[in-house]
Amino acid sequence: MEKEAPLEAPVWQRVVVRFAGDSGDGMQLTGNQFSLASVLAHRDISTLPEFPAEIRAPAGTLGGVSAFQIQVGGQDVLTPGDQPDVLVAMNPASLKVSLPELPRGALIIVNTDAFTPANLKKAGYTTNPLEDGSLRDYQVIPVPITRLNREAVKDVEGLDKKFIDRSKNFFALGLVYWLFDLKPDPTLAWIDRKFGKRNPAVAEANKRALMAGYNYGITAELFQHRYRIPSVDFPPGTYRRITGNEALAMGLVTAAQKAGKMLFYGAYPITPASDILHHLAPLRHYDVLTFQAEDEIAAMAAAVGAAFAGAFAAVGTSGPGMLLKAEALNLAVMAELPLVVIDVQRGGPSTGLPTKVEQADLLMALFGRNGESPLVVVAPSTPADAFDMAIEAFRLAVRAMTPVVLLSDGFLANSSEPWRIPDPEDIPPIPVRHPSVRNNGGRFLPYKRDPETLARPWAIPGTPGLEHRIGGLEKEPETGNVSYDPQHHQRMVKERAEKIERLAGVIPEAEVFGPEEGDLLVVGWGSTFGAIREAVRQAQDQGLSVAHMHLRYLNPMPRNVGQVLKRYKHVLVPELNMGQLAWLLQARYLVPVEKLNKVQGRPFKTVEILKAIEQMVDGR
Amino acid sequence: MEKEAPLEAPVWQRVVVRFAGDSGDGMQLTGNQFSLASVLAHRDISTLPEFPAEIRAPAGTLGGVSAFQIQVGGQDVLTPGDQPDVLVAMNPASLKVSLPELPRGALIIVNTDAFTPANLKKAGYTTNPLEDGSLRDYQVIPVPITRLNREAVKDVEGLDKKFIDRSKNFFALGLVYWLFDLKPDPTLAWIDRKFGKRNPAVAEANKRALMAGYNYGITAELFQHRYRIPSVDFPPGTYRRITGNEALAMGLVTAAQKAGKMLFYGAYPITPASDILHHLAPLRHYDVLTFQAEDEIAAMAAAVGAAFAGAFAAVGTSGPGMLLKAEALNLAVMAELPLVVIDVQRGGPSTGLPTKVEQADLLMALFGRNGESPLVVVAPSTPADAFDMAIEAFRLAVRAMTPVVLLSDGFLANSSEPWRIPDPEDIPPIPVRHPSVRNNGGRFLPYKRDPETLARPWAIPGTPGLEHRIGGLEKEPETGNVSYDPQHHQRMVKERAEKIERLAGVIPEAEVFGPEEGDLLVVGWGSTFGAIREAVRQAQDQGLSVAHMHLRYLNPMPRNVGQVLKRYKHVLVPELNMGQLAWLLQARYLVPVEKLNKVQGRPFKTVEILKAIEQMVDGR
Amino acid sequence: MTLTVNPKVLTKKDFASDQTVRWCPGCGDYAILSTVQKVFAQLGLPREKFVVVSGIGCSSRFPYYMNTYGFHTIHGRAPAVATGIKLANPDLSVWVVTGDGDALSIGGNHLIHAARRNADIKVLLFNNAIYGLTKGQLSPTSPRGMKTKSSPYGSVERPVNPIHLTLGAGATFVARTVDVFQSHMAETLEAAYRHKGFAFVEILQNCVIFNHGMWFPYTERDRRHDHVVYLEPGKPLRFGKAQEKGLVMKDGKMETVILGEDAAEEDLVVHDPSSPALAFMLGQLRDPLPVGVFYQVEQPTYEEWMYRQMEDVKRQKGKGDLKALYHAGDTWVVE
Amino acid sequence: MTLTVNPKVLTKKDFASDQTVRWCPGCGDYAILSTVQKVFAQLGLPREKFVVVSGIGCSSRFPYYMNTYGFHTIHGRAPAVATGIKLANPDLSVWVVTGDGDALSIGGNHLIHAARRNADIKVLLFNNAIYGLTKGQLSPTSPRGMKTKSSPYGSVERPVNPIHLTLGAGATFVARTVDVFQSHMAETLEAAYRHKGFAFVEILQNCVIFNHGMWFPYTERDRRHDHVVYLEPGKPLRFGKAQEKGLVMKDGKMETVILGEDAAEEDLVVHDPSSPALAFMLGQLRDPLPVGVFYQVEQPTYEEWMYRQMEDVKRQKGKGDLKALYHAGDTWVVE
Ligand SMILES: Cc1ncc(C[n+]2csc(CCOP(=O)(O)OP(=O)(O)O)c2C)c(N)n1
Ligand SMILES: Cc1ncc(C[n+]2csc(CCOP(=O)(O)OP(=O)(O)O)c2C)c(N)n1
Ligand code: SF4
Ligand code: SF4
Ligand SMILES: [Mg+2]
Ligand SMILES: [Mg+2]
Repeated sequence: MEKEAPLEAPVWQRVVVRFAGDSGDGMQLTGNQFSLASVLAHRDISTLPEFPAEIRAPAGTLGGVSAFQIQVGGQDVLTPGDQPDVLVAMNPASLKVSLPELPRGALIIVNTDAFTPANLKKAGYTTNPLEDGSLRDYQVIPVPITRLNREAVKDVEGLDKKFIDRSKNFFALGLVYWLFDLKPDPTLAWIDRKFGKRNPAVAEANKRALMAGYNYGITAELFQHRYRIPSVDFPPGTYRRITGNEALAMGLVTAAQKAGKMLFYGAYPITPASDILHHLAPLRHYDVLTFQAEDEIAAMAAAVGAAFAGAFAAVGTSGPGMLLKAEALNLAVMAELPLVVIDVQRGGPSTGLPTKVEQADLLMALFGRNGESPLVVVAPSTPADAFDMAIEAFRLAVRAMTPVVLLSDGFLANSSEPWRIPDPEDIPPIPVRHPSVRNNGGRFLPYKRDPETLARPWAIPGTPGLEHRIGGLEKEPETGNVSYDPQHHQRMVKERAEKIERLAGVIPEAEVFGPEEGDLLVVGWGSTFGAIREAVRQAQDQGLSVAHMHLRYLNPMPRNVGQVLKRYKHVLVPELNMGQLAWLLQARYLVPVEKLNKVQGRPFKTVEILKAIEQMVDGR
Repeated sequence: MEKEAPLEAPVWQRVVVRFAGDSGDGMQLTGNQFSLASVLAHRDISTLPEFPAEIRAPAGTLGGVSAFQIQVGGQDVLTPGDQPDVLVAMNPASLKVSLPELPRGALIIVNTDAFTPANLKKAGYTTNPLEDGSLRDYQVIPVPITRLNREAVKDVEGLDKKFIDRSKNFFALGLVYWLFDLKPDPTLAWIDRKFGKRNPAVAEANKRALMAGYNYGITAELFQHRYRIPSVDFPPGTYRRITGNEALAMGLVTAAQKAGKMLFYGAYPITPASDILHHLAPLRHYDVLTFQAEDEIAAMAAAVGAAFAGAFAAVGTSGPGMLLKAEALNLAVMAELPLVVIDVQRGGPSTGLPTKVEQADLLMALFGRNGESPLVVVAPSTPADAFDMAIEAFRLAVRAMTPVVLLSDGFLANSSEPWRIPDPEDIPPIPVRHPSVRNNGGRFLPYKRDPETLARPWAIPGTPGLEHRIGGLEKEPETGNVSYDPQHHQRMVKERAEKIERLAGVIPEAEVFGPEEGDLLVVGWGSTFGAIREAVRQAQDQGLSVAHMHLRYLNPMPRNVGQVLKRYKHVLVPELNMGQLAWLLQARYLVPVEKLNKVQGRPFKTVEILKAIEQMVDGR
Repeated sequence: MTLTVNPKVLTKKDFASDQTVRWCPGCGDYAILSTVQKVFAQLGLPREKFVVVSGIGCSSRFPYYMNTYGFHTIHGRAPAVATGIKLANPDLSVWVVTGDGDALSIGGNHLIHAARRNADIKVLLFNNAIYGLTKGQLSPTSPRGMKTKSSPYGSVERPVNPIHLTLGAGATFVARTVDVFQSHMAETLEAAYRHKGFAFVEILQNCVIFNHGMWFPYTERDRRHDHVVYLEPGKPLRFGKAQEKGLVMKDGKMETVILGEDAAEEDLVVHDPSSPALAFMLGQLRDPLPVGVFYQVEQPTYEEWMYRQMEDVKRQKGKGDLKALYHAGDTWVVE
Repeated sequence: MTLTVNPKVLTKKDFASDQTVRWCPGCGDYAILSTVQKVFAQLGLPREKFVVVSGIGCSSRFPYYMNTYGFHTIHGRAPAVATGIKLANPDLSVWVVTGDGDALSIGGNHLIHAARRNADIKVLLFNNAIYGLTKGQLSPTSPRGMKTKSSPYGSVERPVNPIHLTLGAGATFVARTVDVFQSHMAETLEAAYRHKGFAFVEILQNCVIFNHGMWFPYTERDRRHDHVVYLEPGKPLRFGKAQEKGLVMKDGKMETVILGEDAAEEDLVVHDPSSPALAFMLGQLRDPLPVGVFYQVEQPTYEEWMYRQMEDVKRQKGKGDLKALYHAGDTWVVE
């Protein structure tokens, strides 16, 4: 008989849960299942996986900890949460790594069986934290998970010994399902789909483990209350979870299809961008041609070639790869060919922190090429937004015949949120024109610009009569013939810049969240959206006069940015770098801005931004 | 008997001469000899060679014109001059190309023999400009140079026929020597040195041609006056002419010797930087090891290796090469190794205008690398200054254990000025310390910073007991061990930035030329120095309240820049780009600046800057 | 205006663009340009199907002079750009024109990877053993000891052997010809065109300005016969004015013999372009210098495999549908 | 504190750094690390003379585990960094550790140029035919058809042959060994060390996570003998459990024979590491797979030439003097 939690159990608008264990403990899978169960129960979520550094560290050590944090909520959830309310710690190392993040009073479910002297030592504990009183500020729920799980699966027929303990994450998951009043059914179904055929014994063990954990929750009376989270009123539609990298891959494919084009994706693997390639490579039947090049230079150069030949060409990489792509990207600027370059930013400089988030490639995207080399720079703000911005990137690229750099980052890439699946029919086509006749009487002029957009015609090889030559040298206007004439250079430099600037006429104005004018405007870009929006919302709830403007277009900037900036007494720019957007705004609009910078390989916490807001509005 | 020019002949403080002809006409040689004769006669000069585009165009065409412009003066000559007062045009094409540059009344010496129908056609003339009245605003001195020269050399014994016309540039030079009252002797001596042994007939022909031209000046009474230019009071010393590329090469060698080091110079040829390699390659006996790498990536990577191994390592390239070097340069930022990277800027973007000047790589030098990647950026302002800045670059590199980018350009590279040769003894040594004992008791800590400079120790392979490992991943402070710790990253990012900023404490304050405060401050950097200084001087002569601050240090900036900027009502920033320093100043100091931009592959003319000054000071 | 082009009536002239050719008078590049224009006219393909891609260098100005589609890209990257073009549109006939610096120095990696992938692109390497455009520095094919602007005391580098390098990289067609051997070049280019897959053709080229006479031992009319051997499949390796000399194999090495004196016709090595080891051995020879097709083997091309896979997947899974893509995995419905 | 080190007493342990080794349990890299440490200890060189340089990849973490000087550089560029180190200080023993992606994909150009220049650096390529560090994509040595994260329907690429590539590039020492062939690896590494000049050693390595078993046909104890042939200079090519098989040359190709049945010992090919053509032919063989030194030839090293030239010029011109440098050319005096 199920014992209900006490009636007075509070309703939580949001709860942050963190699953942490060794790399081998299946924490990513556990987190993903929990996310799925939550969204299927109509809760909003935002998730953040944390992998160990690239190479597998020895089991049980701090370096080997794998974690998955998720915020579940009954209203707009914008971040994976600052601090876990609930921690599931499968071993001492994961407890040690996670503890500094926990607020006092947090609930900690520990697998006591893993707190052996050997494991404690590997984690660098000299005494057992479960016994030495160091956890007295938390609600510790000790559960002998390994033992209970072994018990649960011991009778599964044909189960290979080595799989017995592998199901213990399902036990933990079951327990947490009970705690959050979530149905285990989707996970049971998933287990069947995943293992049912290939290995029925493993499927059975996992299912038993899950239910054993769930039932343990019912019977053991370990918790003072269950977490009741109201469900969200999502707009009607079909939903799925989506990560930034998935969204980019789908956005690119969509853009190509919306133009009736092949998608050419050139890539050289690099963390955290490789998954875009992994998502695209299976899509051969979508006319997706993925080209794994010998290096980033070749990936970029091949994309330039593919664009010249008429394909929708894109490349994806991270910081070090961007440097290698710069020269061929600059060629695309000069040749005025449309393509999309994705930079999934990670910690730098140099190899830096390959798996961690940072936003320090903004100025590089804008200025990291020799000569005056203007191009479009956009940055999605959430995983779902990445889908839209990938399409938008191609739309702008084709409109102005220009490369577009899309700045994602290591956080966006891997974090996920619910995505209301659009009807592909509702996505407007991307108009592409390839001329088939000469544009100047008897001659074809490859650099004769469209008077409105200043784009040159995209005439593609294979078209009879439009044979022409392009290249990286400066050109005579219209004919495109090589020219060293001073006036030609000046004019072409201006036109290349002007054509980008004119896009400001077709991109949306920047939206302001909050009062139209007031004490403080917080300006952000990229993946910090959630943390900033949340902080601004909380500040507004406190009655502070604070607004938020998030820039999805960095070049050109929306036409209203300058005016908006001037309507507030102060401007705060939080960034995961040393102040790059801040530089841009000061240089462009001569408006003094306050910077809030973090370079720790981690996203902002809401509270960090909130504090800065409070200081700026209250504090002076 | 020599006929003297009329006594009333005015004294010219400065005259601009331009020699122009076909690529095959030896105009560079002619210009160089004229420069030499001028400086030996104690005049100040500034020169600008203009080569045709890289590939030899057909003889006689506009594309094949080669020119050499020089300003000669009896006081500080800062630029090769806005407009030629005297043009020597060896063929129709060179006349056509040069004419737009000439002021009314300019003196044009033309080789009438070259104005054949065929040559006129190649130059695109439909009528002969010598006859159609189109030159009526100039003083045209028609000289049948080819014929006169043939006459002069016809009796030279053993002269191969094909060499007969090759001496006609010496005829023209002799004529101009007379016109400027310069002694032909240095050139006679040079001819002997150059051809005397190898080909005495050619030597003889050239000498006869030179003297025939000179004597023709005496006898033909072609000119209304000779140009009398007073000699300059140069400070005592021994002088030579020096180009920017020569100065950089000598500066690098000097720096290495001043540290008792080998100079390792890694390069991949590229215009306009290749000459640095050509100047260094013969210096094997100066312990100069030039490594022509397979590409710029390897040149840079090898330099990083050489620096690790303890050499003074430098590389030189131009824009496209900088992009390829960026990744290994970023490694040097992370590994904190000292080295010097020279970027001889040229027109961009992409391949752009390979032989032309531009200043559009400034923001790339600062921001063109992934992550927060601070390094030192300096820019010499004149050819001679390039010598000092090359040494300074190494001094700063070693002091802070950092890469330094030195921004030269295509104008600096090839233009020349007199250089007072320093006594090498007077150049202070560059102190280098390689530790030989462990810096932390029993352990060596490769990232333990010097408390004053924040530099890490430069311990080099081969030193017993200091074995250590470095790399491009983020590090734990002090130990340098790989670390993904958020706090370590934040701290290291800050320390890398701080160590560069601290150099502001040891570099000189920016000098201000002109009033300490006033209406207008003109701020420049790099090779525009001469044109700006000259324009400011002229404006000051008009009584305008204008000062000039020229930045040789772009990062960190001299500590007084912010204050200086605020002491003037207006700030004008002339640049050969679309406004990169302007952008920096606005971003850094929030001071509004007016931009004067030129992207034509050419240096500023003094008058262009002067006009802008007048408009800003008078005009409002 | 109609733009129909009848490939049958094309002539060399049709392939000349309106741009003035800007190489130095006497440069070997002229002869190559002329032959390429002639050969293209004879291939039976309309002009718009040709794309000529180059890097940077004197040689790389080539596309500007061809009245086809052309792309003068950046230094060393032409094979990668060409790969992108060919993958995006396998219908095009894609030619790369490159120099010894462009292809073998900065572009070495792209060359070897294009070779191993076997995309159907044709690479013409104009080898003048010098950097022409940048005015005379050492190139990877400059011989040791050569004095250049960047090696005033003589090169201290071992040069690269382009035939060996491309063989080592797995090229399926490797050949050599010479700027002044007009008809041989024409045959070789046509063979390259007919080869299905990556084709590499080294063309020895004279740079009159910075490396004049580099190949004279092989090109001067009076010496040529004694120092050049023409490779013809199935034929014994004979050379000399009267074909009086030949090559035999001795202790795993090639040796020159006089026919009738040192050896008989049967003793001569017979050229077999399908043997990589023979090709490698021939690649070592400098005197006589072999010209012609060293190696040729038929293999599926990269784009063939790629498109075949795309078709296979379409056949198996059906043409991709965006709706299905979006809905893959777990979804939930809110009503 | 005194820092004298006595090279005679060095042991494997002396070459182990204090860092925890972070490869996956079972990774082939462990065995290689252990052998390298052992071999280094035996070479008679003090620790401070070793520099281990790497690029990026699982394999490229190697320097962190070696208690020598070490530089974990950037992806693909280790041979170039190593060249700079060697040129700046020819006294050092410079080793490059690299992976199949690092050396053959992004770093291909540096590898072939280091090979041709013949700088005295030793390149150890850990070939696991996969990108380990980035979690399992196609590498240039992955066989056609191989399914990886980036080739879910099977690779459509022709793989590169590292032996052929380095031979084609002109390497003076080309060898292969296997992670689990401990003593063979030790011998091979020592031979590489003793070779004066560039030495390339391919080491087949098992990646337990992303490409487990790639080399099992050659490494499993029961199959090994039949599928691996050890190359020994001057020795006939024999293999098999009882050395009962051998290799003969037939129509320019290698063929396996059973000794006593198909052929006699005298018919077998005798290994001659000085023959490039033989090395090239052996490079083609996949079954049996040759291990050992394919090719070795002595040539002056790049740094030797370079320093010799520096000395020559010094001898001719005298040691450079700054004053003379500044005063070269035309000068004038102002008093
Ligand atoms: C990234 C980059 N580096 C260097 C250059 C300068 N550059 C142009 S062409 C060239 C070499 C030309 O030699 P080669 O390829 O042999 O062609 P050739 O001129 O001899 O035909 C170099 C070094 C460049 N354009 N881009
Ligand atoms: C410029 C750049 N591009 C891409 C990467 C990502 N990356 C790191 S290692 C690697 C390949 C590793 O494969 P391999 O060289 O075979 O080494 P392994 O991990 O298998 O030992 C890649 C693509 C990078 N670090 N830098
Ligand atoms: S420099 Fe040499 S290769 Fe270049 S165009 Fe002139 S002759 Fe030809
Ligand atoms: S991923 Fe493969 S290569 Fe890398 S450490 Fe693990 S087993 Fe070794
Ligand atoms: Mg060349
Ligand atoms: Mg690998």
